[in-house]
Formats: sequence, structure tokens, C-alpha cells
Amino acid sequence: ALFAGACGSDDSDDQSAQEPAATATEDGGGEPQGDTGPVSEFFVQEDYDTQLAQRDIEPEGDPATPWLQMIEPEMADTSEYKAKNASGWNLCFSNAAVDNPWRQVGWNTMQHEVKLHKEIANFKAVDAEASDDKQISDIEELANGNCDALIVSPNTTKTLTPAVEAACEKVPVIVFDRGVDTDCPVTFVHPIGGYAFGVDGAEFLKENVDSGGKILALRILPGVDVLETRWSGAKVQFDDSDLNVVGVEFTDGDAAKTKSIVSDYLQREGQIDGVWMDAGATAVAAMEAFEDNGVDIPPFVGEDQNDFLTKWQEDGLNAIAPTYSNYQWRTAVLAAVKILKGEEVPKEWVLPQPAITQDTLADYVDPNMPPLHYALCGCEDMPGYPQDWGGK
Amino acid sequence: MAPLLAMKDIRKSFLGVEVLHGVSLECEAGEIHAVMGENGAGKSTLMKVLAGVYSPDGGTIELEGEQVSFSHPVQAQGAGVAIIFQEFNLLPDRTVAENVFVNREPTKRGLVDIRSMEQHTRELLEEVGVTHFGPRTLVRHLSTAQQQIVEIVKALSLDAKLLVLDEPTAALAEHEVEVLFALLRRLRERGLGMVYISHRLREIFTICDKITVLKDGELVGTVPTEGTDTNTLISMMVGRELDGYFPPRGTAEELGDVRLRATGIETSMLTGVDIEVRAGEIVGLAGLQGSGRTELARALFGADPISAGTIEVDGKKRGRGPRAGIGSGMGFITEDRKLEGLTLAQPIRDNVLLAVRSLGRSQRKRLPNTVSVQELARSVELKARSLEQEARFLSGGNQQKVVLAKWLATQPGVLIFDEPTRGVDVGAKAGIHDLMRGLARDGVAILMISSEMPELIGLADRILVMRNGELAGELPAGAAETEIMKLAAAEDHELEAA
Amino acid sequence: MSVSEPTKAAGTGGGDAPATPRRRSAWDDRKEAITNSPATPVYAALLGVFIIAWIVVTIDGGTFLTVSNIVNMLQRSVALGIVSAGQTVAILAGSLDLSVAFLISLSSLVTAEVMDGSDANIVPAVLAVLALGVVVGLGNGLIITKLRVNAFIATLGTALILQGLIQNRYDGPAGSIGEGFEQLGYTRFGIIPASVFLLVAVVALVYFLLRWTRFGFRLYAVGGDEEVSRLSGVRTHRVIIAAHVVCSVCAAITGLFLASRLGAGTPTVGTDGGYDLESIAAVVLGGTALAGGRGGVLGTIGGVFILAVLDNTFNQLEVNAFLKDVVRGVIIIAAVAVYARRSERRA
Amino acid sequence: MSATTPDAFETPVTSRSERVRKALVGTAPIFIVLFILLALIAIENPNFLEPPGFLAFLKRAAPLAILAAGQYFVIVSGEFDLSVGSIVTVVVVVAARLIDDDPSKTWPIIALLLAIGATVGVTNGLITTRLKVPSFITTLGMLLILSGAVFWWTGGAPRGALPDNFREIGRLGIQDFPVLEQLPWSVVILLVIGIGAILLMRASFGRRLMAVGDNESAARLSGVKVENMRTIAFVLSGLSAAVAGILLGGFAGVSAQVGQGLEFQAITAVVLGGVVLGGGRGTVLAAMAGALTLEALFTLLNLYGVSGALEDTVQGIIIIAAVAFASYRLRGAR
Ligand SMILES: Nc1ncnc2c1ncn2[C@@H]1O[C@H](COP(=O)(O)OP(=O)(O)OP(=O)(O)O)[C@@H](O)[C@H]1O
Ligand SMILES: Nc1ncnc2c1ncn2[C@@H]1O[C@H](COP(=O)(O)OP(=O)(O)OP(=O)(O)O)[C@@H](O)[C@H]1O
Ligand SMILES: [Mg+2]
Ligand SMILES: [Mg+2]
Repeated sequence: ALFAGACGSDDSDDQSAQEPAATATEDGGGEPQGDTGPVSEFFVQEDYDTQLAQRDIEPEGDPATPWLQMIEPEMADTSEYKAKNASGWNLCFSNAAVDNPWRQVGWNTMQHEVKLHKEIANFKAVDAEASDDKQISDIEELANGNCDALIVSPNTTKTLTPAVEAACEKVPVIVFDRGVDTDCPVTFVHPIGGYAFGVDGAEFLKENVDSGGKILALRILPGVDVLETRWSGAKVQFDDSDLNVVGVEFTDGDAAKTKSIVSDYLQREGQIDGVWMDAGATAVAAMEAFEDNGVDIPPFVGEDQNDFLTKWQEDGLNAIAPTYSNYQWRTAVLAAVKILKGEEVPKEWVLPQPAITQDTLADYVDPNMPPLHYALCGCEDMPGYPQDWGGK
Repeated sequence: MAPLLAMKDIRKSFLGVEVLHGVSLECEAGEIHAVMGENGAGKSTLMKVLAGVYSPDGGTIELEGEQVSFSHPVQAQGAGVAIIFQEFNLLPDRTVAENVFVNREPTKRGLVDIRSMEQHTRELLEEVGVTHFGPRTLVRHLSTAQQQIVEIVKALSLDAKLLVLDEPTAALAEHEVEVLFALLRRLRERGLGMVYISHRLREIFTICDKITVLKDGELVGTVPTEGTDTNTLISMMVGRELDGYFPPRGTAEELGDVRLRATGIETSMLTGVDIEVRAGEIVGLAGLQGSGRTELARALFGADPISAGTIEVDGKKRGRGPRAGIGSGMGFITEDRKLEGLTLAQPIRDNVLLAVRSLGRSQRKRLPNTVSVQELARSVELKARSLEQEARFLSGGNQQKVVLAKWLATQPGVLIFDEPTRGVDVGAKAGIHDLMRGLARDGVAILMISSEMPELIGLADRILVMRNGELAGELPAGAAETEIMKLAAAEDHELEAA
Repeated sequence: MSVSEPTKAAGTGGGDAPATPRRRSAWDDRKEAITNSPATPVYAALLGVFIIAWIVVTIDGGTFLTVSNIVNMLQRSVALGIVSAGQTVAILAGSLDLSVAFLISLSSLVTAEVMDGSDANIVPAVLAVLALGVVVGLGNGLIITKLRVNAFIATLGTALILQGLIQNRYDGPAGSIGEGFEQLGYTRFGIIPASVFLLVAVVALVYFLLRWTRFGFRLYAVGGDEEVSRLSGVRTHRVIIAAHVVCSVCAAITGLFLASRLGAGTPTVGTDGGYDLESIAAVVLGGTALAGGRGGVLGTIGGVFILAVLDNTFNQLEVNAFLKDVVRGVIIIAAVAVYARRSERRA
Repeated sequence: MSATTPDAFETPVTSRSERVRKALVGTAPIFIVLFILLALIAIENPNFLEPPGFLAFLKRAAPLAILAAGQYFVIVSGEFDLSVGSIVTVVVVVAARLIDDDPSKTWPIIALLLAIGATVGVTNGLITTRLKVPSFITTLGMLLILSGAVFWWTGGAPRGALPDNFREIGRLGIQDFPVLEQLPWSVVILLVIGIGAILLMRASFGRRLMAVGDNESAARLSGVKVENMRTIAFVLSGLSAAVAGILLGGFAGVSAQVGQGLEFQAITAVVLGGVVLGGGRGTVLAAMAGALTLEALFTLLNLYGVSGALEDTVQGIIIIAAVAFASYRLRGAR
């Protein structure tokens, strides 16, 4: 989207996200209230409940290899997909894009995982460059090609569904990260999910920010389900809290813009007592905005991106890093291998999704890894680590 | 019955300068009516008024007794008046057929009927005897002469009652002219009325029935071709003391050494031109439209590359390109100041300084530091509110003076003027003439292209005449207009005869 | 007589006429039409790219010249092909349209919302989208001609306005399309995807507009020289406005198609595809002069196919998506440089 | 004044003041708009009037203003530069990867970054002027090439990090500066570049560049090296993009989106300043004022809490209106 950014500072707020900012400023903050507008169209109560429950369930499997763990798996037989020959497999992968650090780390890990499996003769990956239409064509092309199994990381849940359904007819399909509106894939690999992510952060702020405290919520962009669920989850928490959400803004994941927005709020509100983010990519930029305005950094919700963790540790901040387990990129490959071997896999492979807290911070932060590395890559044991991940 | 066309004391002025002071013209059906006069006499303007390109400031136009007034050429076409403008009016990237029928594409069941369009065009082309390009030829691939034919065919396709041709033969060779004439005669048989503008006397006598002469926007008179001879005609056109005053010529001892010497200049439009201009003299360059004067000027100045020949300034061979030309002390006042002379949106100051500023350090060395923009402006008698005024707000004459000042700023040794007073009113003309002579006195060598006979005769120390890209001959100061005309318009076989 | 002999004053021209006088036949005309067509070099280039791609992919052990692969390339060309066809018209008029990407997104949303999952609403949906196209096109055209705003700025402005409206109303995929309409995006007649026929239909229509209607002839005239056209009585403003309407309608149709493909409308489908600059690139790659007046829709489609072949090849070779952009950039510049030299030679 | 400079022809104060007056008249409209917007912001947010508040605004606007200045040179010479956004991205990403948090590398790499900007400019210029490719296409292609190349190199997203001494340039400033408390470096750089650009445009170079954009053939016949002038304009644009990139990288750190769409914002800003696409008209001061106006507009809409979406709509309408107004004035003048 060469042109998408062409259009000035597009805080692409939708009305629902905007109202609070307005109302909140009118009644000058102060008394506790947390109305953040109508419930998002993406909110599904039962998913919300399951995810919150799953946070407390002990995942099956060896904690040493979290990418193989699974929560409440209902195993499905896959013998029908068992490959004729024990090796020489063609594994195919339709990737939405490699346009952010999280995906870059994951994609890197995935390629290393593939190398670990001699059975996979060749691994054909196609990048859709974040275009739904292109990914649909890619999936068609791959499904009609000679793939033994097809891994899909959909660009958009709703719009990729038809293409994936079509592909299911031809090859065993493994979906991970964002989902699709169909259960035709053999397995759908994903961490607990967005609600849990959002709630982890919101709960942290509820505990660490005094009642009536002003919360600024920063989101990347609207319309992506994994992100929408994070916000709508947090929203539920905020709504029945006495925190005062003074604004919900979209940053497009652009650091400069994030920084500008935070400064604007600091000027407008005088102070911000807590920041919730639906992704940690621009967390550091947001923190800097506080520093540059000569204000202490309040309780902060980030993600397991290394620069955030490092800053957290060095400056001794009060923060939390919910995660969206990056090692799911490994799991997708592993699932494919199991399927082609005819071993059974869970219909829905739910991975653990730990939130990094003050206590566990030390285990995850690693000054030798690059700032944009993700702590939950699950790649530490792989050959080529850390150099291949840009570490020292 | 009423004549086909009757224009009654038409007036028209541009930017305050009146160029038509009440001109009348009548043309019967089945007659070829010549309109003659020097450059700037107002011929084209009169025709543009007729065609609805300009609306007249006064006067009336009647077609077959009906009073008409056109605000757009298309209305004129509708009324049966077709005009072939002096400047070509074609779309280079379109085919011949598309150009002929632009905006009048024939349709069948709502669709453009290319077949009939091309068929019709082909017929017309054959009618005028064209065999070497067809309806689908791109106009950009045609020579000027061929484009001329397309223009005529376009006019024919309008099956007009009145056809106006403004210097149609300017760019045509003799045999092409014959074809054209045959065609015009045929049209006359058909009862078409035609207004025919040309500088070529012989053509007029071969084909025209009546002749109307204009001078400085005034009607001199209309005479039948029979019983009129060349001399009467020329005296009608020129027959007045040459613009009154011209500055006294240079004397022999004022002549310095040769400052500009060109030998064997060849370009796509020029063949073997030799030319010499001495310090202190003004050499006039005469010729008809399309004879190649401008090409010569551009070649000398370095604006166009030359395929053969050498150009020396002050004895030194000059490098290629305008910069080298300017560096060696040349200046070029172009034919069209709006397109090639001025940066219209910039202040006078920047226009005046443009050339100096583009000089390299070394080249600037020879400039004394005394001249200021004001002094330059004063020396050319520029009339402007301030030096910060944008050039586009100046009158034609003053714009020309700005261009002049630009070149004076570079302290040139050789100046080439292409139509120095085109579009300049009589008063300003004299000023510019004085200036040119003054420069010559200061030892500048001047080459002056002009289509205005009085100017050439009155100002030039000697006159070179060009024809078809060659030098046709040289005439002494004050040569008679008839001689110049003869040389310029003489057809090849006449020369062989002579 | 031989008018073709270049007279001195005439200088250039006449050069390409045969030396010995002879009557020209209709065949000369046809030959001339072919050599003059700016599309000719494009298809030469396409052929070249195709063959190279074929060789490279085959060496790499992939399959290139298979029906399914070719069909896939066609499939991929549909969306870009339709927008570019429209963009061609705008550019031929000496204008250009930067607002297509957002119009596509908006159209996809309107389609999906009006259709709202039932084929019963196909007709209203299609009508609504076409109407949208007409309105936006009129807007662009009027701003450019009546307000005399440079086309670049005018359409950039419209783009922003559209983007605002979209983001103000939608925060994600919206609406859904009927089963039947989804067929447009997915069914195949034999091996040919239905959408390819849509592309063919649109291109044919535009080609027809340009080649057989008065509008087409005047479009070329205006793009070639607005002043001369005006003097010849062409209503230049109308032509430019009409050109933008055609362009926008094509963009709207692209939105329709993409909706059928995505099963819903999305606010980003247009920009993700980068259809604004991509379409302009395809048009110039197709030999149409950015200045207007020269070129045609066939060339454009050639350009689109060139891009499609590249895409496909890169996919097959699993070339990194970013390297792909590099190559595209180089190819676009190189192609236009070649065309520029070519037209210089012939001028 | 020596004979070797054209200033030998410059004239006394009288018309200097006239020139100044004209410049003011020419740039008046944009400054009025800018002033109104700033006033509105101040009303919404009083501490905008205090030095820190206003400096923060300038600091944020600096990169765009610098881009606008660079873009101005290209536009006034009659061309386009769509590649600046991608240059910014390249600069930030390259800096992050090459410096990779090693302060000692900062200055050499900054030199390299400027070199990159200049090189891209030269390339744009040569392709446009020598190969006769319309600059719209040249720079569009360059945009694809640059953004593609840099992420091909880093594998999709930025790597590495920017050390503090690099960040400072865009982030910090001269501490405890009288009155202002802190004078951001970016504001200093903006001022320097701004003044430099204005002087350059008033000097011989600027006047010739104007002439090129106004009437190419007249300029050529007057001995101006048209091709070189345009190429230099592209170089200036490339350099300013590099500087903007350094500032943006410093301001907010590494980010893949950093340069996205900046080319259109820069062109918009220049046009808002009343500079005419096609060349030959408008002042660099107005162009930079256009950038500030754009930035002020964003800030204001943010303060009003106007939905960011409608923000774009407003922006679109304003741009069209501005240009319509400009071309109306042009016609009116005729
Ligand atoms: N074959 C041609 N192709 C393109 N332009 C031509 C051609 N022949 C003549 N011209 C242009 O037509 C105009 C008239 O030709 P030219 O300049 O040679 O006549 P001239 O002797 O200068 O008379 P005038 O100065 O009255 O035009 C010039 O501008 C010339 O450049
Ligand atoms: N558009 C215009 N603006 C200003 N002055 C003009 C314009 N057109 C013509 N003139 C002036 O009007 C006068 C008559 O011009 P016109 O072209 O009618 O002369 P002409 O008789 O056709 O000369 P030629 O024989 O060179 O064609 C000239 O002084 C010319 O400079
Ligand atoms: Mg005339
Ligand atoms: Mg001439």
C-alpha cells in the first residue's frame, strides 16, 4: 500500500474508539468511569470466557518445549493424509507477509524448523505481500500444484475463508496465527488468543494504577481479528474497572506517530497513569514520549519484543509483556510433519501464551539479541542460534 | 445579388495596439481573391477575425447578404467558411484521416465509420493527387508540404463555400505549387470563393482574379488582376516613404574586421550557406516564410547542430551549443519571444540577468562591472512599473526590450536579430532601430532577419536574400523592394533562364 | 507529383515514403497502422519476458508452460487489468487518476453491503457500485476542468476524501456476497476462470470506446493537443470529464470483482494491491505516453501481462517479495526509457 | 561587488525592498492560514504558547518541512520527486543495521546516509534528463527499487538499533537554552536548511532554476545548462530526504513505516504553499510554510479529537481548495 500512508497522519479511529476520548475530555477525567463505547462487533462472549479459563489450565506436554504443548486438545485422526512415501515431501506455505519484526522472527524460525526435518524434500513458500487477492491466487496456485501439505497464515480471516475451503478439497491444510471461518483445515495452530492477551494487560493496569487513573490505549489498526479481540478483551476489563480510559488511538505501528500521539495526550491530559497497547512494536517509542516530556514512565503494557524488555529491565519500570507466542511458526511445521506421518493432531492446537512479568522478566530478556527480536521465538535450541536471528 | 463575403471596416487591436483600422473586403463566389501586404500588415488577423478566432472590435461580416458573427472557428465552418491558418493546426500523433475529420467523425449506427472516413479521405487525397501517403499515415511523419496538403484536404472535406488560404505555398516547392493551383482552379469551377494570401507576386498573377492590398492595417485598395502589373502592385504595398526615419547608416571607416564568419553551413534545412558579418555593420537577411532564415540563425548561434561547415567568432572557431556561442560573445534575439525569449513568470530583473548568470566564471571575466540592471533597462528605454514586475505583464514592445537587455548584459560582439520588431508598434520600432545602429557603432556585428521590407531596406548595410535554405544573392544597402522580392520569390527555372 | 520529396524548407518528414512513386494499397495502410501502433513493442517485450521466464523457470525445475500456470497468470491479471484499462483512458486524455485504489476498496465494501449475502441483490449492488464510479469520476473530472486543479493534486485529494469516508465507516471486512456472485471470482468455464471473461469484456469495451466511438477519437485529440482540439471545435472539458468517468467506473468494476473474490468488502483491498501506482505503471509499461494522446488499451494489457509473468516467475523461483519490487522498478524505468528513445527517433 | 558575479548587475536597496514586498505578497495566503491554525491550536491547548509546547510542534514538523524544501527545488524546476519517502525509509533502516547500537559508527554512517541521498538524487536526475523518462515514472520506479532493496537486504523488517548519540539529533537539543529551556537540534537544522534554501533561491542558481521551470527553451537559449540544473534539484531533494530520515530515525527510532507516504505529504505541502506544479512559480519559504500548515492541521484535528478518518477527508478538501484558489489567482492575474 504505497499510498495508504500517503494520507497524512491517519489515526484511523472508528467512531466507537473515538467517543471515549471525547466524553472523557468533557467530564475532565477525575471521577472513575471507564466507558469505552459500544462493544466491538468482534467480541464473542464464549470465546472470551474459554480463553480466560485456558490461561489457568496447565498445558499438556513438556514445558521445555512449549511449542509442542497443547491446551485441552481434542485429538483428531489424520491417517487419511498420511503421505505415501516416508520422505521426499513437498511442503507448501502461503504467507500473508513478512512485513513486521514479529513475522520476520517467526518466518526465520520456521525455515530453521523445516531444515530439521529430512522428510521435507522441498519447502515452497509464497509471500502475499499483505494483499488478500494475491494470497487467494497464491493458495489456488499452491493447492493446484504438487503440495503434500499446505500451511496457511491468512492475511484476513473473513476474506481468505473461501480460498482455504477450496484448498481443503485438494490438500491437508494447516492454518496458524489468524484463523479462517471454517473448520475444514486439519488443524488450526494458535496461542490462547487475543482476549487473553488483552486481559493480561488490562488486569495488570487495574492492579497497578490507582482508581480514576488515566489510561491511554494504543492500537495498531482496526479490522484485524487477532488485534480486535485483544482490544475488546481489554475493553471488557476497563469497562468494569474504575480506570478512566482517556483515549483509544491507532498508531499504524508507526513509531513516530505513536510518539506524537502520546505527547499530544500528555499535553492534553496533563498526565497519563497507564498505557495499554495491543502490540509491543512501538512500546519503546511510546515510553520515550514520556521521557522527552520529562515525565516518569507509568505502568506499561508492552510485548515480548527485546527492546521493550531491555528498557524495562534497565530502567526498572513497572510493566508487563503479554505475548502472542512467536513459536507457533515452529508448531505449524511440526503439525504438518505429524499429519504427513499420519500421527494425530489436535483439531485446534492451542499453544500456551505466558505473560512476562517482573518475576519472569530475567528469563526472557537477552541483551545479546537485537532490539526487534521476540523472546518467545522458541528458537534458542536451534542450530544457527543466535547469529541467524541477528544475535551476538 | 449580394457577394459571397462582405467584410465592412473591420477594426481589431491587441493590447491597445490597433492592427486593423477599419478594413473592408469583398469576395464573390467562383473567384480567387488575393490579399497582399507586408508582414504585419494585418492579413492573418483579418482572416482570423473572419474565421471567428478573434472577435472584431468593430465592423460587420456578411455571408451571401446574411450578417454573421462567429465566436468560434467551428461556427465559421458551419457557415461554410474554411480557413487554413498560417501556423499549422494538426495533431501530429493522429492519422491523416483523423485529422481531416476531427470532431466531425462520420458515424454509422452511432459508431465512427472509419471505413468511410478513410475512404473519403483517400478520395480527397487522390483528388489533390497525393499518392505517397494515405489516410492512415501519422501526420508527424509528413513533411511541412505534405501537412499543408492535409490542411487543404481538411478544408475541402468541409465542402466550404468560402476557402481562406493564408500563405499556403510558403513551404511548398514549385511543382507542389502547380498541383495546388490546379486544385484551386478546379474548386473555382465548382463556384467556391477563395481568399488567397501570399507574398509571391508571380503566384498572385497566375491564379488570382482580384487583389486587395493592405498596409499597416489600412485598406489600400482592391484591383482586378488584368491591367495591373508587378510595379503598380508593389508600389501599392510599399508606396510610402519608408516608415519615415531610419538612423543614418554606418560609414565605410566604421566597418571593422570580420567578427562572424560562417562557411558551408549544412543542416536538415540549409545547404552550403557562407556568411560574413563585420564589426559595425548590420547585415539584413531577407526571404519568404520557410526560406530558412530562422534555421540559419539558430545554426549560427548554436541552438541547432550543424552537419557541416565552420563558424568563427572574432577569428576563433566556436564550440557547440548556445553556451559556447554566448561565451564567444554571441547573442540571439529569437523570432518568438514568448516561446524562446522570456521566462514570463519571472521578474524583469531575472530575465535580464539570465544569460549573464549562466556564464562560466572565466567567461564572465570580460564583463566590466559598471552596468546595472537599471542602466540596461534605461539604455533600451524599457517602460515598466518596476524591475520586479513579471515579464508577462509587459507589452510586446517592452518584452522585446527585456530580451534585448538580456543580451546587452553579456556585452556581445555578435548579435542575431530574428524579426526584431515583430508585434512591436511603430513608435517602439524606431527605438529598437536606433538601438541596433548604436550597437553597430560600438563595434557589434549584427545579423538581422526581417520580413518587413522597410526595415531591411532602411536599416541594413547590405541585404542577403535566402530561398529554400540557400543564399539566393546579396543586394547593396537601400536596394529596391522589387529586387529583393524577385530574388526571394524567384522560381528555379526563372534563375536558369537568367 | 511526389509530395513526399522533402523540400528544403520542409526539412524532416517524408523520409519513410517509398522512393519510387507507386499507388499505395490498403495493405500499406495496414502495415503502417501496425508499425505506428505503440502496442507493437510492448508485445515484443512481453514475448521476450515470457520466453526468458519460461527458460529460467524450467531450468529451476519448475513448470511454466502448463495450462494451469498460464490460467493462474491470467487470473492474477484480472484486477490490475481492469483498473489499468480505465487508467489508460484517463492518461490518454492527458490526465491521470490516483484515487482508484480507494475507490476500489469502497466499491468492494458497497458491493458486499448492498448484496448482504443474497444473490437477489446482485442487480442493485452492481448498479450502486457503477453509480458510485460515475459520481467519483464526475467529481475528478469537474475538479480538474472547472476548478483547473492539476490532475495529480485533484485525484490525490479525492483519494484522501475517499479514504476518510472509508475509514470513518468501516474498521474491517464488511458485508458479504451471495453464493452465486462468488462464482464470478471462483468458477471456471472449462479451464478459463469466469473473471478472465470479465477482464476480456472490460478491455473489449474500452478498446471499442477508443477505437469506434467519437469519444475515443476526441479523447486522443484532446490528449494530443488540447488547444488544437479546441480550435477544431472539440468540447475538451466534456472529453476529460468523460475520460475520468470511464476510469472510475473501471475501478468500481474492479471493486465488484474483488468483492466476489474475497467474499466480502474490505477497506484495504485497493491500497494493499497498490492499484493506484501499479495501474499507472502498467499503462506506461504498455507504451502509453504519460503526457497523453498516444497509446492504447491493448498496450496496457500487454503491460499488465508482463507484470503478471514477472510475478508468476518470481513466485515459482520463490524470489523474495522485496527483490521483486526492485526488478519491477528497474523494468518500468527501462521500458519507458526505451519508448522515449523510440519516439524521439521517429519524431 | 566584483565583475565576475552577476551581482554586478544587482541594484540598490529601493527595489530590494520591492522584492521583499513581493515575496511577502506571494507567500501571504499560506502564512495567514498557518497563523489561524496555530491560533486555534493555542486556544485548545494554552501551553502551546509556551516555548516548549511550540518547539515540540516545530520539532515534529521539522522533517516534513525539510522534505518540502527539497521537493520544492524539484517541483519549481518542473519535475516531480516521488522517491523521497522511500529514501527516508532507506536512511533509517540502513542506519539501524550498519550502526547497530555502536555510537562510534554514528558519524561515519551519517556521512554515508547523506551520500546515499545524493546518489539517489543524481540517478533520478540523470534518468529524467538524459534518458528522457518522465520524472513521475523515474521516481516512482526509484521508490519501488529503494523500498524493495532495503527490505530485501534486511529480510522484511528493520534490524539493529540506533545508538543514543544518533537518536539525540532528532530527539534532544541544546539543553537549558535561555528562555526556551531546550532548543531541539531538529529545529536548529530546520532553520539552517530553511535559510540556506532561501538564500540559494535568491542567488544566481535559484533564479536559473526558476527560469528552467518557467521556460525551458528560453533558459537553454540563454546558456543555462537545463539538464544539470534539474539534476542538481533532484540531488538537493535527495539530500533533504536523507536529513529528514536522520531526524525521523532520531525522533522515534527504527520503524519500517517511517517513510511511508511522505512523498505525497511533501508534494501536498509544497502545493499548499502555492507552488505551481509544472514549475517556475512559488517560493521555498511558502513551501516550508505549507509543511508547517499541514502539520498544524493534523495537530489541531487531533486536539479536536476529530476522527482521524475524517481528518483525511478534511485534508483532501483543503488541498483541492488550495490549488483551485492558486490557479484562480493565476488566471485572475492574466
Ligand atoms: N520541415 C519543418 N519541420 C518543422 N518545422 C519547420 C519545418 N520547416 C519550417 N519549419 C518551421 O516553420 C517556421 C518557418 O520556417 P522558417 O523559420 O525556416 O522560415 P523563416 O525563413 O524563418 O521565415 P519566418 O521567419 O517568417 O518564419 C520556422 O519556425 C521553422 O522552424
Ligand atoms: N495575438 C497577437 N497579439 C499581439 N499582436 C498581434 C497578435 N497577432 C498579430 N499581432 C500583430 O498584429 C499585426 C498584424 O499581424 P498579422 O499576423 O495579421 O500580419 P500579417 O499580415 O499576417 O503578416 P505576415 O505576412 O507575416 O503573416 C502585427 O503587428 C502583429 O505583430
Ligand atoms: Mg500572416
Ligand atoms: Mg523565422
